[in-house]
Amino acid sequence: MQDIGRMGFSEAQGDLLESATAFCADVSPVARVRALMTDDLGHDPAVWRQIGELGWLAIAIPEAFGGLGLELGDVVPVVEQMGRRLLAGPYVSTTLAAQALIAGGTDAQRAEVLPQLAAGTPATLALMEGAADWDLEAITATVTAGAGNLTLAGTKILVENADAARWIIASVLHERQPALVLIDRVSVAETALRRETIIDETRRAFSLTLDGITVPASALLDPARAAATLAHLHLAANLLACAEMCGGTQAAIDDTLDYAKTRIQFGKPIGTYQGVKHPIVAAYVRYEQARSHLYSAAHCFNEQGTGEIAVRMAKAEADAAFSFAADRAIQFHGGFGFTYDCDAQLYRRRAIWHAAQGGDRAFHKKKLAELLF
Amino acid sequence: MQDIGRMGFSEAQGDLLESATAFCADVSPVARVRALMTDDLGHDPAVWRQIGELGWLAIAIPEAFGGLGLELGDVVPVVEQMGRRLLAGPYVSTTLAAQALIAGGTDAQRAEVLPQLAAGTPATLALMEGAADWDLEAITATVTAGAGNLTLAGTKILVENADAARWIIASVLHERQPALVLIDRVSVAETALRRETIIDETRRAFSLTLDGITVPASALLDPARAAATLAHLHLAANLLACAEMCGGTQAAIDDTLDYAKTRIQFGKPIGTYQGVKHPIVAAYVRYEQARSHLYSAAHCFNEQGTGEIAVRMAKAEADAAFSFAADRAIQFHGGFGFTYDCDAQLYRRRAIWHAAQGGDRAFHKKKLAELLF
Amino acid sequence: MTAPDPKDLAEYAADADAWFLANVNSDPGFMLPLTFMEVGTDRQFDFLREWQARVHAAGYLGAAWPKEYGGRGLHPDFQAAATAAMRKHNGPIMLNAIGLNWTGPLLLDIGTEDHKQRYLKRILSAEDIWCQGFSEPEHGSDLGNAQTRAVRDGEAYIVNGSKIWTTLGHYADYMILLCRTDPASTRKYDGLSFILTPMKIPGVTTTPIRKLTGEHGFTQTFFADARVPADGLMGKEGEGWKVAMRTLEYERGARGGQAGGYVQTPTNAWAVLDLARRMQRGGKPALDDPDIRSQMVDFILEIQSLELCRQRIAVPALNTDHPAGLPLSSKLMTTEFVRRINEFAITLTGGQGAYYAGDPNAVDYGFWTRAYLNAFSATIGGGTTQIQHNIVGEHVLGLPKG
Amino acid sequence: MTAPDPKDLAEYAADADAWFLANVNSDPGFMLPLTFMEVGTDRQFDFLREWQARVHAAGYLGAAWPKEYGGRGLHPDFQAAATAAMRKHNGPIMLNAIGLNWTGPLLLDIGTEDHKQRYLKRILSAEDIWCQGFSEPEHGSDLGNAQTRAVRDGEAYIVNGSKIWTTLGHYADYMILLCRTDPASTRKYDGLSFILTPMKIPGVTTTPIRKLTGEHGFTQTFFADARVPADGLMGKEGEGWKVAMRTLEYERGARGGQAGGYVQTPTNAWAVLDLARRMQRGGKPALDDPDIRSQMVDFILEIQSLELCRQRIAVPALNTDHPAGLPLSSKLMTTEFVRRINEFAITLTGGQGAYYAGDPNAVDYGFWTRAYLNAFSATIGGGTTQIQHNIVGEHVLGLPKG
Repeated sequence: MQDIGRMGFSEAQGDLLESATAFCADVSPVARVRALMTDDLGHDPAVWRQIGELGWLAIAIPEAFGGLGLELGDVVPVVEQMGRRLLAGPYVSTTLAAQALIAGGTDAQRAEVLPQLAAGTPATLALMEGAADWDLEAITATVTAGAGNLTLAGTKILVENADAARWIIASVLHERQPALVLIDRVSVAETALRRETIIDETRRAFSLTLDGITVPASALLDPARAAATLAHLHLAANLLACAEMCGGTQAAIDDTLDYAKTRIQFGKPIGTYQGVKHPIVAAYVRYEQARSHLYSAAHCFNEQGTGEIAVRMAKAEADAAFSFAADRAIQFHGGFGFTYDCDAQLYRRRAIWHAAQGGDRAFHKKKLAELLF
Repeated sequence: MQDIGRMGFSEAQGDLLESATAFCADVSPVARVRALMTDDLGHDPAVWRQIGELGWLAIAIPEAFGGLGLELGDVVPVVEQMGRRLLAGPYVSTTLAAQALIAGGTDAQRAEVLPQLAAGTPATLALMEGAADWDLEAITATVTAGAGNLTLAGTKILVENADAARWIIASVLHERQPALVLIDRVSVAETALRRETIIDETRRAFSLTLDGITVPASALLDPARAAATLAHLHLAANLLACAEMCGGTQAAIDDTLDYAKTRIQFGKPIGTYQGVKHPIVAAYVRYEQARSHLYSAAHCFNEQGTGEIAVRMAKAEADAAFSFAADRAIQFHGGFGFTYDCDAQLYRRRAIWHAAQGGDRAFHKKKLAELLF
Repeated sequence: MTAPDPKDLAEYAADADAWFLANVNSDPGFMLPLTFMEVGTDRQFDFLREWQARVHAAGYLGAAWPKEYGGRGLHPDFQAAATAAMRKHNGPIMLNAIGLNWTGPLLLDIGTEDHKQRYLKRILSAEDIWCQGFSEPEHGSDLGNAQTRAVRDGEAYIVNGSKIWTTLGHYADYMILLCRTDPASTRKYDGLSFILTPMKIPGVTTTPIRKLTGEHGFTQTFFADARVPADGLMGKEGEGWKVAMRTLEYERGARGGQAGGYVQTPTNAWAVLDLARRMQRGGKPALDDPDIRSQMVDFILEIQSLELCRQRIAVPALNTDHPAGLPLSSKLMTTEFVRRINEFAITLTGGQGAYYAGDPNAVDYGFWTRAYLNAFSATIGGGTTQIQHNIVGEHVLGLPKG
Repeated sequence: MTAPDPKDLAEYAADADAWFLANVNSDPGFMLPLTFMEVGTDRQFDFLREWQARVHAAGYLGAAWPKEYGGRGLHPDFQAAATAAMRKHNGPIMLNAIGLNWTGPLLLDIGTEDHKQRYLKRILSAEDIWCQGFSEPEHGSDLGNAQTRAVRDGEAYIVNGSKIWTTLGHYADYMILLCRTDPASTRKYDGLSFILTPMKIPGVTTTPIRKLTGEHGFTQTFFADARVPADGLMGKEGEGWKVAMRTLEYERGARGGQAGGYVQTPTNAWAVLDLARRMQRGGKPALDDPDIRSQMVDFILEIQSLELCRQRIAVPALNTDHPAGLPLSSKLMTTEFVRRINEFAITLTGGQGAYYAGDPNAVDYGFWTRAYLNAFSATIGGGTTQIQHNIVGEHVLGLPKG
């Protein structure tokens, strides 16, 4: 029987979970979340600075580059608590950009950029195109060598935090092979970015037109490791998405519980009725299961084979758990649940966003069938 | 958009539904059903005679052969009520044997046998083998021509009422092509039959060893129509199975309702609790939907294309509805539901039987995908 | 009423078919609401009001209502034929839902001659838009607990309080109002009355409610010493609960008298099938994916279940054990189906599900996500799915009340 | 208790691994029960009793119980290592479930020295088989409503009444009995007492109950003026409810002290996967069918969920919000999973699902159908799934009681 993952929890995870739980609750109450939804930038620069000062951007970056030298799995409790509080900002996109450089950057790129990211310079990835295929090798954008320069062409979509980012790492075809290129945001004209209307209003995503952007030849990440890096980013992004989703699931259930305990109908709190109580329990049980998968995936992430299985399992479970909990959160808030003012919609929209990013339950189940059977 | 069936209800169906409702309730109370479960024959010959006298075996047989000349869809209300009362006996197998002759018999066979069946002579089909494949053309048994005779070889399984039947119509390979052969039960030695242990204890099924049985050359049904006849029998058997299943579903729900209204726990009838009430409602709604599909299938049965879609839809729905209702019937009868004495198990076992006969929901859904998409 | 002459009926049906074929415009250049609860813009409202007026003028709405009140005095089978033609040609919804399906039948049954003269024709022509005032902010599902107060003062009631989820509240001319006339009554249902209430009078104001989709569509209605003519009282004072329950029976189709047409576009599983053919998975139509195929069959099976159950209501012999079973469970079946199939449709859009209405990259202008989110208005409004389970369990299956 | 020396622990674990490898016989030539609730024949009973005795004698059961009562006095991690080895080598279940998981921990916590001396060692060795007498025919889920009467008479209680669902009732030497000592008490829970009751005494009789599978396995137990020694009273008279609730906490793992091992074979989704490979659909392995593949992944995901949740109980930092959440929901999760996966396994057998245990054509001797039907003993017994939802909703999530 195959090893499909197991529970594990490090001391670092424990410490980070404790501090992130307190910090995120403190800086990201839901009123603040809602205020930022209509803010242009979409996140609070002061909070972002604090996060940098806490060293959380350095967690999974090697010590040689100014990081703490811990694992990506150690980032999970931090992201989980951010997801729980719907904390907006480029934390995940910056962490993933660092992963791209760690896995596939040149020595020069790592030496220049990783210390910046560890210290809190925002960055992001630009990996998707056209029909938003979950296969990261489905690339049509290109990079072409010119006189000492590289010229980019094509359009990337759903680039998170592209306005706030100092660095953008985009996937392109280089000599017909998938490649990654490090773009200094300075070389991107404002007109190249179009803010997209996305389902999750707590985020910012952009279409990025590459046409006409030129970068130095040194901007290309190591071509030999491009495919492996894309595969790594797919799993890393899904792992962190699971963390956000589990946090969001918990919050959706907690909100529903609060309402069910206080909203009176027919003379009793609605949570008294089994028609409400039992489905909340079902949502809770699914949540606990998804969270167990999350920490298994975090623990096994670096294990060849097992890591991929554990991450895909976690994403499949997180999708089911979050979608169900948030759907029921709307329903059990009754008329209030149907309003924009009720937070249930925030969670439901997030669940839709995460299912659309990096693959939904059905997608990962198919991959799992290939891995398991 | 394709025609996928519609509701329709004939006067004959109305009359038969009314009389079958009363008759089956009268002759097949559950105590009688349980007594017959341990009876060797497994059904009551007196009741069988009454059914013959009521003319119910003649319903779908052409007037030229002693029948009433109605449609197979008109048999549906009768079988539905039999299913509701778990009425045992060879009614369905005899009706299907008649369908085999109507669709694929020679003139001589029809003239000889159909009037007998219309009058109440029991008959059955022997179509399955080995791994009980739902593809009726998966045949290995053979018929070989000898000196004026045909010699049979192979083993058929799950032959219902083989002991009670006067005629058995078996599928065999004839010159490597699927064929059907009419076997006079007199030519079958007692040792050729082995009573099988099946999940539904209200039925009787047998393995039939064909080796050594010889029949006259005239026993072969029209070879040119064999494939079409098998296809017809597949749909006809599924239509009547749906009728039995809908009746059984209704009974499973009614039993559960009776119990839920009277069984007191924590000071109230258990049906008061939404944890019990709501799933019973879910079972009821599925039942009503399955019944609507049943009568659509009965109405459209003879329509080319639409009939097949409607029957497969009805079977898929009946399987889901019956399995769910009977599963919940066990659960909601609590400790009593776990006993042999509780009737819930009778329905659950029947649902398993019907899913295993002629294809379950998943099987018919696959066929529907081919027909619809 | 005598059965209709089959020849007359066939002729009428053929005329209706031709009329809808010629007159339906299901793409006026902006998104049409699928249900009367989703009317969010003036453009939508004006279009639908005009459409209803034309259908009525052509004789295909209220055909079975008496001639003297704007109908055609025909057998209900005629209206059924007209509705079938409307459905066949995918006509937009009838806007004036509360008037057509709640107020109208009620007035025909128990209204005074004056009520009928004054209101019925203008309901059919959509000259008067009606809304419903049952739910209150604190008692969404518990209608019997309404606290909006009406105090008799001569020929009027002085109304104070607030109603919520008023569909078309901003546009409505009249409301059917459930309010409390006797707060001292010991049994909560006994103190209620049912009053036809003008909306465009002093003391009645509406505030838009922003839906979870980000759009508007409902209002909250406030009454501050509004003087409502007492001749709007339906039934006797204190009988409001009985009258309200009667209107719910019209709405559910458990009692006849509705004007016909439909106020919600039947959700079209075939449109989702079309989406499954258009969307891609790994370079192939999503419908080629076996999982999606399997789920798609489930939804086709279910929509056919709903359609067949609807048809079966008309066959009494197949409704003997629970005569009210199908009508009373249809809201439950339909609303949950709509929620689930739209949720499935979002998953069909794959990675593009990240976009929302307004983005050029959103599939079908973001229709599916909005349809899913809007579906909650029906699984929550008019008695939540949970309440519907109680209704079916108790009123159809005879299970004891909690 | 101090943490164990890792070297000692590793050595013990290696020994246990070797011992189970050498001693497990999971196919004695007849079907072994998957749970202690399915012991239906003397052959099964004798085999399992002997197996438990051997495991105990080898030092791999009750290792953490005190030496003076038949244990080894080791840290609980040692027993956990032994149980893991038992699991790894697919050892048969421990038979004496009630003794090991309910009576034993209770006696260790609140029993007298005499109780401990008399009972504990014989529980581990399976010399004394224990059963549980909580449920009554009229009050299955409502344990607090027990009506079996115990009247004090000198040094004994005279017991009258009946208990149902007595697992191993026919074989048991002792019962933990919940009975009513004060019928006059106004609060129903206050009149109950908890008594260790010998089964092989005059006035105690058992009748087998036939299960829905057609087999036996439970009994109903009748008390007719049975004289039960009063020194079996646990806690004070009238405190029976509290004591009973405590035993349920041991059973759920919400409180430590169990002897170790397992009394239910963990349902093996991998065995169902193997079935999916063996069964055919259209001449190919059923597992090649995309629908079946998809469902199989669902079940593998779910069994892994159960396993990970079991492991996570040991990580306090991941159980801060609802410390009792995972232990209290594990019965719910597990029992429903077992029911559903066995139901799925039946569908895998396709047309052969028509056969039942005893027919040569039945797949795996009819194992899957029996396993499905037997699964209801766990979704119903020990608090139905519906009651479990209430327990989690109220005790974990703090939702109000009905």
